[in-house]
Amino acid sequence: MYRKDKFGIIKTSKMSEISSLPLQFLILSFITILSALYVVTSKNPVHSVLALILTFFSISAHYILLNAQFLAIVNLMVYAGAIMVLFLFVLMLLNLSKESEPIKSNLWGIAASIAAGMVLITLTAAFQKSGIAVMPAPSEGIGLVKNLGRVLMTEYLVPFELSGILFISAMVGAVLLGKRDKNSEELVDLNNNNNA
Amino acid sequence: MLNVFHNLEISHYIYLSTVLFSIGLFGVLFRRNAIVLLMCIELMLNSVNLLLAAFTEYMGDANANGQMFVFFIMVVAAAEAAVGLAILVMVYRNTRKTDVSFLDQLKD
Amino acid sequence: MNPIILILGLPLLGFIINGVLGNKLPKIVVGAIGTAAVLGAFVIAILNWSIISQPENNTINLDLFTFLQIDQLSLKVAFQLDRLSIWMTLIITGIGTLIHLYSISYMKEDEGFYKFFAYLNFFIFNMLLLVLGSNFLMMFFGWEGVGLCSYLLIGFWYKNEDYGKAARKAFIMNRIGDLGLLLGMFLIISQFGSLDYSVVFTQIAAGNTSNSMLTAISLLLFVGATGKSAQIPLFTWLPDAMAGPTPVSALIHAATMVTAGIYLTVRCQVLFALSPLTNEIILWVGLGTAVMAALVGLKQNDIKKVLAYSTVSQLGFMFVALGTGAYTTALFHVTTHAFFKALLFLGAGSVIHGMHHEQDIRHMGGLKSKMPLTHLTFLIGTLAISGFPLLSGFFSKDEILTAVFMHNKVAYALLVGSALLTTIYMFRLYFLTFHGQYRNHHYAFEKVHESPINMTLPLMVLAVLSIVGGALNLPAYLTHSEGFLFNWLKPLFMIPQSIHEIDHSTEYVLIGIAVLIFVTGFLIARNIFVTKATIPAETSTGLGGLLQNKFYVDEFYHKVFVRPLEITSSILHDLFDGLILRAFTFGIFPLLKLIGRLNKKVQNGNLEMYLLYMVIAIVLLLGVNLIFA
Amino acid sequence: MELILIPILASLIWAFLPIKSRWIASGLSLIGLVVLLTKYNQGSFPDGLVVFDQPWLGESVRFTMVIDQITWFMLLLTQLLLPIIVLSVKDQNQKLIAWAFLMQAGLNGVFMAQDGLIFYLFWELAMIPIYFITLQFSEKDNFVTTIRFFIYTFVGSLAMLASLIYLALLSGGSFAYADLLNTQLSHAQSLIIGGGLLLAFAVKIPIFPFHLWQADTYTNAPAQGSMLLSGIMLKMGLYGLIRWYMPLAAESIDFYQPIVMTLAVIGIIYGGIIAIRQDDMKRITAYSSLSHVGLIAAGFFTLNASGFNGGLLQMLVHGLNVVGMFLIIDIIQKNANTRNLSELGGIASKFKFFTVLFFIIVIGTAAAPLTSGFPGEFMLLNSVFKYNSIHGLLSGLTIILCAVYMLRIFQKAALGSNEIAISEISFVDYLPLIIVAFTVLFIGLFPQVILEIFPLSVEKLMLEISNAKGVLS
Repeated sequence: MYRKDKFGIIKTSKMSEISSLPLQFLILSFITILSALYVVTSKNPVHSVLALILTFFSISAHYILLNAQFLAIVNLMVYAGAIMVLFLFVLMLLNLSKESEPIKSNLWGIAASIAAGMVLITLTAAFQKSGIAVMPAPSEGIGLVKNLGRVLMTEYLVPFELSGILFISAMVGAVLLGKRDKNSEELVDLNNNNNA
Repeated sequence: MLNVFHNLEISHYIYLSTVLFSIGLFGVLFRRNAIVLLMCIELMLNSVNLLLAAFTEYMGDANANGQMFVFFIMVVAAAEAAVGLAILVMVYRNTRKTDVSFLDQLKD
Repeated sequence: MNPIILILGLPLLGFIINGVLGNKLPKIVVGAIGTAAVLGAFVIAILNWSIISQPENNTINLDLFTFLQIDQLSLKVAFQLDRLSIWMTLIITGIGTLIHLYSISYMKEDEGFYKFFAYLNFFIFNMLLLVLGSNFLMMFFGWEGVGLCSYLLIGFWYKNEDYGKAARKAFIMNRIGDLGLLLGMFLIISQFGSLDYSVVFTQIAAGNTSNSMLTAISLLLFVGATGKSAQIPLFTWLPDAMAGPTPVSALIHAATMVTAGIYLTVRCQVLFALSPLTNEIILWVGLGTAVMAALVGLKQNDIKKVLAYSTVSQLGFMFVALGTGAYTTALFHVTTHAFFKALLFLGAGSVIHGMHHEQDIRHMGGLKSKMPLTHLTFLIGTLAISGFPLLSGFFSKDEILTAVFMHNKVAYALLVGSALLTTIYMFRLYFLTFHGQYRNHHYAFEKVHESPINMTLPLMVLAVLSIVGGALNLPAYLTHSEGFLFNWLKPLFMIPQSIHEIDHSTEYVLIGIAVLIFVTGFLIARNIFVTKATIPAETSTGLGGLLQNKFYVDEFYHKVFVRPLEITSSILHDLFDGLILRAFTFGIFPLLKLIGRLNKKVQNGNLEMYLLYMVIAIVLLLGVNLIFA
Repeated sequence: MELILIPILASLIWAFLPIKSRWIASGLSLIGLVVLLTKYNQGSFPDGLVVFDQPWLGESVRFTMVIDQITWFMLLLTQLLLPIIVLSVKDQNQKLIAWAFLMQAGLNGVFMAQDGLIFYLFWELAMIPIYFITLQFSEKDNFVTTIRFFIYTFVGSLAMLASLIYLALLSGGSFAYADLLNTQLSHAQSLIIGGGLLLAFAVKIPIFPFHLWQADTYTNAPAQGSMLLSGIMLKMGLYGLIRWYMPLAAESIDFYQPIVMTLAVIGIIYGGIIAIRQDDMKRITAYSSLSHVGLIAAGFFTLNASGFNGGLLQMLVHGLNVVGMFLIIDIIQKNANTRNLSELGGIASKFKFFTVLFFIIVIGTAAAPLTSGFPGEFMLLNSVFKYNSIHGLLSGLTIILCAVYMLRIFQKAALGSNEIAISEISFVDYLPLIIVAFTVLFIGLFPQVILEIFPLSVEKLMLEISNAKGVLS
């Protein structure tokens, strides 16, 4: 529990830490966690999607706090924009906007909570043990598009191209999967019978 | 520019993203709707992204390696979402359900 | 050329020629080759007598090649012809020649004629290997080799499965003895680092060896001797070995092979002379064998079985002599016994031949007139073995009795009893066969015929030898000096034999007792089988039954050794190997199946469960890492 | 290297070209023998002749092949037996020959390998053909037996691999024989490593409680499979014992010696006792083999010259004799359609020459003097007796038990009044038998000729072992 800040002052209590935290961080974190919780607890998938978009917005805000301005924009565009719209789109398409999910038993809820809680505890304990406690040093210009573009086109050129290939293959896969199969009619019957 | 926040500790981001990650994990375990499941996975990925960005800042890395990783994770996540949703549509078309507990055909 | 090569080589050559070409050659040629090979060896041995008999204990040596070289231990194929081995060689080849000659007629109708002569020659070769070897290994070669030949010859009529069993029994019992000999050899190797007679015996004579070691070695060697020379407890094979053709019984199971044990002991005289405990054991084993076999011989009805038990009994006599330290006497008895027992067997063979393979003496009788030559020679043999004064057996047996008398009075009394029994059963055999009424209804008396000349000629030669054989080692009271054989072997023994200092009056008393035994036995037998003309019953009861069934030793062995071994074998295979060990080893398969079935429950295809497992695993891994790191 | 490439080539030829002549096959297998003989002079160097040496997996695993005198001798055994076995293959089983060639390659590799991983590689390579041979060419459905055999030996092999890897880690990552040899082990380490190696070899040899695969596999496998297994493959285990186990884990010998000796002696008697009551000739031979190789293993573990020389000699002799026995069983079974002793008999009256050969092989196995079985057994028993007289006495019982069951086989199969229907025995069937019978007599008379092959290497090996043992004590 005893950790030093950059001035070598030993801080002994969590309360003092929290009290010294910047308000922006606290608010953003609060929004992030709350909306994330809503994502997983909301019965309505559409609400979940909207909550998730909110979460992404707050995470983008975090990025700005972290001097990762370009990342924040990209996050908004790709995640909150493209992916989440895709999700919504699918939800609409399949007409799942309503409360259609069967409720799981309490046992499952308890098991899931315990499991997730255990992960939380273990990870926290692991980070505690690693003893990383130094303040982030402020730096300028790293997260700007100029710098990132240079790195992406020099050091990460090959992975960059590879990710292009990945996109193409994902696209082809998605198209293939989405295409209606000739035999699928029979399959539907079969599965309906099974589930009936 | 925003060095008013310089007394922010890396550990705060660690805790934040751990909590986010656990929430996502809980969702994955708890929810049965496959689409929500995918969303929870996105949530987990984002918690990791956040941490990576935080560490980039923390390390003061001029090459921004952490942020690079965030980009690539986004690439993968986008691809995954596309393919995963395609599969889901396909599954839904066949079974009229998006409930993962019915997808136990792996058994045999 | 070294005479040993010829002595060994001729029978081997005969074996190879007869074995390879025998079925293409006419029978008379095969017989001639076989006989000539052994005769040649005999002649060569005779010719070398003078070299050997030089006063300075001359030997002829032959080193052929190294058989095995292990570290410093070098085992050579090497031979020596010394006083002892030339003596044995002469007996083997001499009697061997006669028996070969005899066999030409005896086996002439057999389809395996050439095979028979090949085996016989091979036997002679092995027997010569045994006596001519200059180290224990060579002796062991011959030792096992004669056992093998004995196996082949006992089972000569291979279509009869009982004969096959008898052959196997003989070989296996011999092998038990061989194991003893082999272990003895190992002890010798570890103790003396060599198997050469000269090295080993010199070291023993030097007296550096511990007493217990000498006793252990000599006892193990004696185990070998009991196997080959049919002593208690390994004697039961010899009567069964009579399944072979009669010349085989005469040559192998009476005159030569069974005396290998005596040869071994005499050869290792220095070793045995220094182990008093072993000598005592030898004495009592020999005595027990002599008495027991004589008792059993009283009640046997197969002409060859009687002779077989007689052989066992006489071998017992020889071992008694060895036990008392009278090595010359034992060898003397070996010699005379070879003469008269070969004679008796060949005579019996002649009877069997004349009666067309009838062996039961209850179905004989009155053959005296039909087979005069056989009768006469058989009588001489009977007299010789019974100890009729001045015949060969008289001298040799009397020497044994004297030696035992000096050694142990109880043993003497028992041995005298055994000698009495010998006279009785031999004359019983003689009377039942040649006197009284002819009793066979299946084979007309008129058809009984005397055997041809080449069968009776060996009989006559052997008869003469049986009469005069005693001259080889005349006792001191006749010649006032040590016997010829005694002096002949004297240079050979590194530790001088004890000479029985016995006063003349005692000696004459002993001779008197011997004569008295003979007369008593003769009279008893005559009274029962001539005067009363008793014919042995099919089955006897009480003591008679016990004797007729050979003390149930075979049955005892069967119950105690054979049967349990067979049962153990089945148990080991079916139960232990098949079930228990298998259960232990392959019992893991059902366990794996069970684990698999449990695993199947876990692997139920439910994605959420899989996720849960994964999370639990991650937590566990991280947790363990945290706790232990 | 030719010794590996030629068999593989021959195997490929046989597998894919439609040739069907046993003569050509034996001719092909004789090439190996010729190549081997040309290497004799070089092979007699005690340090061994490096025939091939190339890096394989980086520098830590080198593809090293060395022929020293012991190796040469083992190779001789392999090349000598293979033509005999190939010659006896039935016409309808010609594809078996391809597997046999492949196995030859594997065996040659095993004997020559001077690198732990290469050794393991060839060890397993030799296993594959025998698996297919037993599975495909037997008369009955043989799946369970074969799988059992395979799992059994495979467990052993894995233990060996684990041991070798562990040893290589301790030696600094190198698998080379010399490096493994020079690695100094603590007592516990040597016990683990030695135990793993020993397990693999004990299963393959097999030593007493690990023999369960043997009888069933021999009985159900085709005759040639049994020959390959008992004639050559068992020798892999024995060879491994002296070449790999003893020098590499010498520190553990003191611990394992009494255990292995006792187990081996138990196996000797156990196999002998079981063999006297069986009716299936193959089963008898299987248990007799257990008994005989147990003696060889015991001889090796006595660690004296008599045991080593005798054991090596006996490996060759046992290989020849057991192949001879299986040849005889094969011929009888081919003609009489049974190998059950209670249904056989009377061969002697019709086939005298066959009976003579039969008898020679029987007494050769029963170790009668002047046959090949005797000198080896004499030396082995001598060494065991030297080690401990009780062990010596008990293992000496083998000469009695062996006489019992071998004569029983001979008696019941060849003698007796039964008249079984046997058609003609052809010259092709006789030829391998004649070769075997000849070796029985030849080695029986001149065992020293064989012993002259490997004295220097044996000396060196024993020196290595005693040096390695001396490190600890």
